[in-house]
Amino acid sequence: MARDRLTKIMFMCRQAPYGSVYAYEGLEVMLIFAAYEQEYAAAFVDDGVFDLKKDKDSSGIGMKEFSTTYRVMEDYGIEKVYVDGQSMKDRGLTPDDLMIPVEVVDRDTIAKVMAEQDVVLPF
Amino acid sequence: MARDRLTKIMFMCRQAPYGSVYAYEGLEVMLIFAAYEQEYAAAFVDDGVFDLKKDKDSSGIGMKEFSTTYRVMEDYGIEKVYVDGQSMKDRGLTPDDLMIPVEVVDRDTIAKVMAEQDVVLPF
Amino acid sequence: MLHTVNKSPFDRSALASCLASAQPDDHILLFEDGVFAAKAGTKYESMVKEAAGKYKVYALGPDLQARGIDAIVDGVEICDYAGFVALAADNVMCPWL
Amino acid sequence: MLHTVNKSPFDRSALASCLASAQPDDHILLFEDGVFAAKAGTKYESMVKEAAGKYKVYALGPDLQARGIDAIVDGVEICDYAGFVALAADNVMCPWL
Amino acid sequence: MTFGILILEGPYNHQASDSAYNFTQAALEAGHKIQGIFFYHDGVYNVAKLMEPPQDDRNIATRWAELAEKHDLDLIVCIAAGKRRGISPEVIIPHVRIDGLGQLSEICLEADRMVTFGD
Amino acid sequence: MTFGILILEGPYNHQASDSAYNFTQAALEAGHKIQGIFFYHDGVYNVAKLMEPPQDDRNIATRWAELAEKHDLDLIVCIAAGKRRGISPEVIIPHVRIDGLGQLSEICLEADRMVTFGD
Repeated sequence: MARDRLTKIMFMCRQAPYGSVYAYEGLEVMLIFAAYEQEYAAAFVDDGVFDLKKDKDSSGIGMKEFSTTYRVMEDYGIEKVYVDGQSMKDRGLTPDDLMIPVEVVDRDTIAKVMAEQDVVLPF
Repeated sequence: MARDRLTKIMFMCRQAPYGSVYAYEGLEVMLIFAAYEQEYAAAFVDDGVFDLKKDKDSSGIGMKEFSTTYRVMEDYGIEKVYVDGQSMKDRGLTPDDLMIPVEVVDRDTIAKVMAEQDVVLPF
Repeated sequence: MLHTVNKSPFDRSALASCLASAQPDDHILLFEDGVFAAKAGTKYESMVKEAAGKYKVYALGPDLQARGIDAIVDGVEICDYAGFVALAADNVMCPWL
Repeated sequence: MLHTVNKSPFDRSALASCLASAQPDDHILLFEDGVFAAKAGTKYESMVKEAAGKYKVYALGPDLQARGIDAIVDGVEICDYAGFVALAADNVMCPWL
Repeated sequence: MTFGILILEGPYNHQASDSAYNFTQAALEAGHKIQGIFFYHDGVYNVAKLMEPPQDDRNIATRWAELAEKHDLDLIVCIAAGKRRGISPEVIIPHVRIDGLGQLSEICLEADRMVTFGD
Repeated sequence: MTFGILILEGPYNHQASDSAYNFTQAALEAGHKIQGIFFYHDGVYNVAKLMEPPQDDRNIATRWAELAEKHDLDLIVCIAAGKRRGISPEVIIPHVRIDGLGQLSEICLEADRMVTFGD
């Protein structure tokens, strides 16, 4: 162990779903990691806020709909989920558009949480 | 043959070199295509203008320097090479910074040439 | 000419570069992550609305649905893959990758 | 914190997003296509110069050379891979991919 | 009408391969012909036969092979791009041939329209 | 100091693999330890043994295998990302193991610093 306390890991989700696999395989990382008891946070920033958009139906493009799995994040121990308010606003999204209740915060708040991390993983 | 005349093909180069392989493998396409007698044009737009930057030395990143090969484009029959002036200006480049003499034109000129093509291939 | 844009306007320059090159009455198809430009209420709404006045702008329905986008910018037309094929049959394609 | 940016500011939002998150005295390393932001005379010069006043901004020398960039924005420091390693040893990394 | 298809990205990582597949199907359904499908850049990974995605997901390589068999499509992997990336005859699906960029040139000349998918 | 390395893009198509290699070499030269190198997303393609780039170009897979042998590095390919893309035991270079994402978690916990390369 590199630390004599829990390791603080943040998942920084900046990519939209479907156009690339980053969001999907990033979610797989979050779920596996959660089996290890550490301190987790997730931040949805830039196009990553689209990951949490509700009412997606990917049947028409022949790809697996995976984003309902974001609903289990909290149960899996990813207790802190931050969503960037400016990214939401730029994209015309409100908390009602998202599939889970989230804490909408400003970039500075996310930056300050980021500054406390031991590891930041981008997806 | 789909056409009873030469096919007009434009290579649209929008990606910078090294960061991704598109410029390099795009150049391979241009050189092979040139062996077939058709009408070719190349346009360097957006970060593609960096492809033609002279005095590159990629030895420090362990990658092959390929961009001197752009010098043979004309000999290979890619007679029309357009470079977008606004893309150059945005990036602080002048024709003196480039390894070959080129026709610096505006986007509208490139668009009009594009409109005459049978095929536009992006790299 | 059929311009295709498959990149999010929030992350990439592809749509801006396409709009700088499009000629009156050209067709522009937004698909894959490009459909985010067609979403109503974004900071690019007025840009896309203006584009839809000058060009024929389409968004691929299956890609909108996959991303949960229902309200789209006025003037943008939704098409399906059959419509995409018809556009590609009628026009030379310029892909803004 | 060491922010790393490997994308061209002309094509991608990575640098802008990084700058929206960086805190005073954070380190920002431009490498791969990110080094285009360090080039002197571009339309982002004043933005990068301002950033270099608030944060410690570095550009990776081998990536600059590969791209033929010699003149760089005032205040940006050139480092090599050993310098990159030293920065990564001293700071937690946030990659803006 | 005859389409040529150029695929520049690999499977799963980007949507390009899915879009190309959906487009090709729709073109065939509309009665168009496919002159050839050329795989370049990371697109060469689309035909790797060892893919084993989760059971509830699409198998992109198998799907291309089945479409090729059903419609007698000409699927071509670029030899140079494939060699660089480890896509050689022993690891590719049936109904695919490995050939040079000259084949892409032929497709551009023979097809009425080129349609490109990538990143 | 101990570094963990995460590589998210494949060889040749993006510079990520080259940057990771150059970084790893510099870290070793500076006397640091490498806890492990984890290949995810298209990064799994980095270890495909059949790569045959032109003779005047680098062989990215071979280069990783040689560095691993010389410094006894732990190279790990994600099993899920690899399966999806056709990277299985029979097509990988020596000195690489295929294992689960739990290994990436272990690296994050054991290493002092994580360094990520991708697109």
